[in-house]
Amino acid sequence: MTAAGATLFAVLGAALVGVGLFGLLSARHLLRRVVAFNVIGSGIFVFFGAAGARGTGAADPVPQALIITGIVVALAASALAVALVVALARTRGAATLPDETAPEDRAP
Amino acid sequence: MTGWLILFAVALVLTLAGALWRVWRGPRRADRMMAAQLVGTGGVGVLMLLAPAHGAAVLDVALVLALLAALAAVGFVKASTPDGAGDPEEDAPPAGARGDDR
Amino acid sequence: MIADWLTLAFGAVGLVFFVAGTVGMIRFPDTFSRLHALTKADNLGLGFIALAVALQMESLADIVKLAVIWALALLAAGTVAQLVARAALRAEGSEDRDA
Amino acid sequence: MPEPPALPFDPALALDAALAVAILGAALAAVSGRGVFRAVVFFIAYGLMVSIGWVRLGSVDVALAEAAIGAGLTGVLLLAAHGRLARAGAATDTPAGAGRGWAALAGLAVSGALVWAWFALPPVPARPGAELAEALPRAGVENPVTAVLLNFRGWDTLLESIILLAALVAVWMLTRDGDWRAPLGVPQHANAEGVMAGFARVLPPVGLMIGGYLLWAGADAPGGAFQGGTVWAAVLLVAALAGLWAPPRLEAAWFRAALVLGGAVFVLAGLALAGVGAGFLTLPEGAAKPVILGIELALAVSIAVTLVALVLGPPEGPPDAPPDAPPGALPDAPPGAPPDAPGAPR
Repeated sequence: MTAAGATLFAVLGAALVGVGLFGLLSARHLLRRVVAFNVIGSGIFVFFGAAGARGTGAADPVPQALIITGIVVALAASALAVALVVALARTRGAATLPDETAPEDRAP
Repeated sequence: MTGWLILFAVALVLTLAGALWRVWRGPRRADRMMAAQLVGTGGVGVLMLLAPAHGAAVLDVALVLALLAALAAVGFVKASTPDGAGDPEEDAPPAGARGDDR
Repeated sequence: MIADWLTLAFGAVGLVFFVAGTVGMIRFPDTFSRLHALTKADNLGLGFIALAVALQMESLADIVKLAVIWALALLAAGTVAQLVARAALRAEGSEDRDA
Repeated sequence: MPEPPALPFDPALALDAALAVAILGAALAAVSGRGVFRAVVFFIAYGLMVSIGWVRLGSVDVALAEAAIGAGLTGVLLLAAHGRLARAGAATDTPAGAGRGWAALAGLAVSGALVWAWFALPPVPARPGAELAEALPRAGVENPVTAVLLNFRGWDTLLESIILLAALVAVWMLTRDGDWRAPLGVPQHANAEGVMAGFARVLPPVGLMIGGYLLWAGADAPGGAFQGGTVWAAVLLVAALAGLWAPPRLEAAWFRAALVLGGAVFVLAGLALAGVGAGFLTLPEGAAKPVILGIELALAVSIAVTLVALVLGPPEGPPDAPPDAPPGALPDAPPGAPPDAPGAPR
């Protein structure tokens, strides 16, 4: 991988972490927060992968192995988060945290 | 030769940008879902074009994408049925079907 | 080498179909015409690209793999178009415009 | 017949730039604007494009995992969740809070810090991964990523298979009292002659073969237990969604065995190796390959079953099971439990 290519993906990874953080902090709907959190996670993986791909030859296998493990665990964590959001929505009638619900769409 | 193929890949990625615009515009959910399907097919095309440059193993990635391209749409279609677990081609859900929350 | 020229030709034709599919998806007036444009055009485009790349592959296994990939993409596109169109038809009445 | 002319410039950087812009655009669209469904669909498209990014980064193993997880499981998981929220009346997007300005500032700050950190990284060593390169011949497999995952850092992979199990148990803790004996997830049904059922009959055999191929190829080419197991999970999910395969109940013996198979085989292999004096999870050079493939097969089976169970979600029985007389629920719900107690009747 060329140095310029690796830097491009590193900047992409950094930007994705920022975008995900923006989404996490600004979204109030919980499913959107799960999506934003996944964007942060994959941004970190891209940044880490770019660091591993700086060498002239093939990408460094150790970061690749860690990232593969990370991707699978990130899915498991997202599945748990989604199950929690659905359970909360069923009891409250709204997929937002109690203290953040706008008055007009609070459950009847 | 691989340079030309990568140039084609650049053009394909630009068509993906067109698909992303449709995901944004919509207006209906079916439009967004079909645009995501185009991103999938375009992705398979880009991966094919990268195979000569990055090695034949890239074809395995294209194989997995092509195999699983329809899953998101199956998930979408099921979620849009009345009880969320049916099939749009079913006339009436069978009696025992579990209605979701009232 | 004739294969290289053919690769360029098939690749270009494949690209034209992809662009046609995307333009159709952007320009067509309603959901169903977009669905139609999408499924037909970009799968044909994928077929030409598979052909173009196959000419560059040495081992037969890779060429067979390209054929399998295209077959799976066709299977997926056909299934998705049918199911999504049916779902869109049934959701015609209800308000599913919310983003 | 002259050769076609070579390109005057190298389009590689143009491809990476176009891909980066498309990926960032999809991510931005996923977190901004209104609409939960649109955010989910953008995230699905985002995952597909990131797997192409991994190919450009020269990490084909990661691209395979991202493709299988992104295309196969994330979409179904989020779209099914959106459907459930919609039926619970909770899918309409609530306008973002007042703190958007601060959120944008925080995002920019973190991105800036990461970019600065990138340029502050120590220069690339002369031969990156030199130690691994010279240890690889003794690893028993040629694919360095599989060697790291299953041999040199087998400990991480063992713990990871246990983490998946922990996430699954946590998801099951959301089961409502009356539903413990119900099969996993919501009972699915489809038109037997319909396109969905037809698709679900064709895909699984092909998927099981491709998953097996990825698992086997993982020894000396990109692939392995994670990628194979994830493809298996995806096609098993299609069969379940079309009602062709009935998801098991919690107490199904084969199901529980399949869940713990990966972790158990891993630990037993580790202990056996410690027993023969090689040390826990240190694979002797001669027998490394068969041990790795054995562990990978068990791991792939466990990953497939665990991911399907995670995406299907907690067991949900028919709604009309009377709350205070659940049909043999394991933890007996106290009769007349207060309505808003967790696990309260529907």
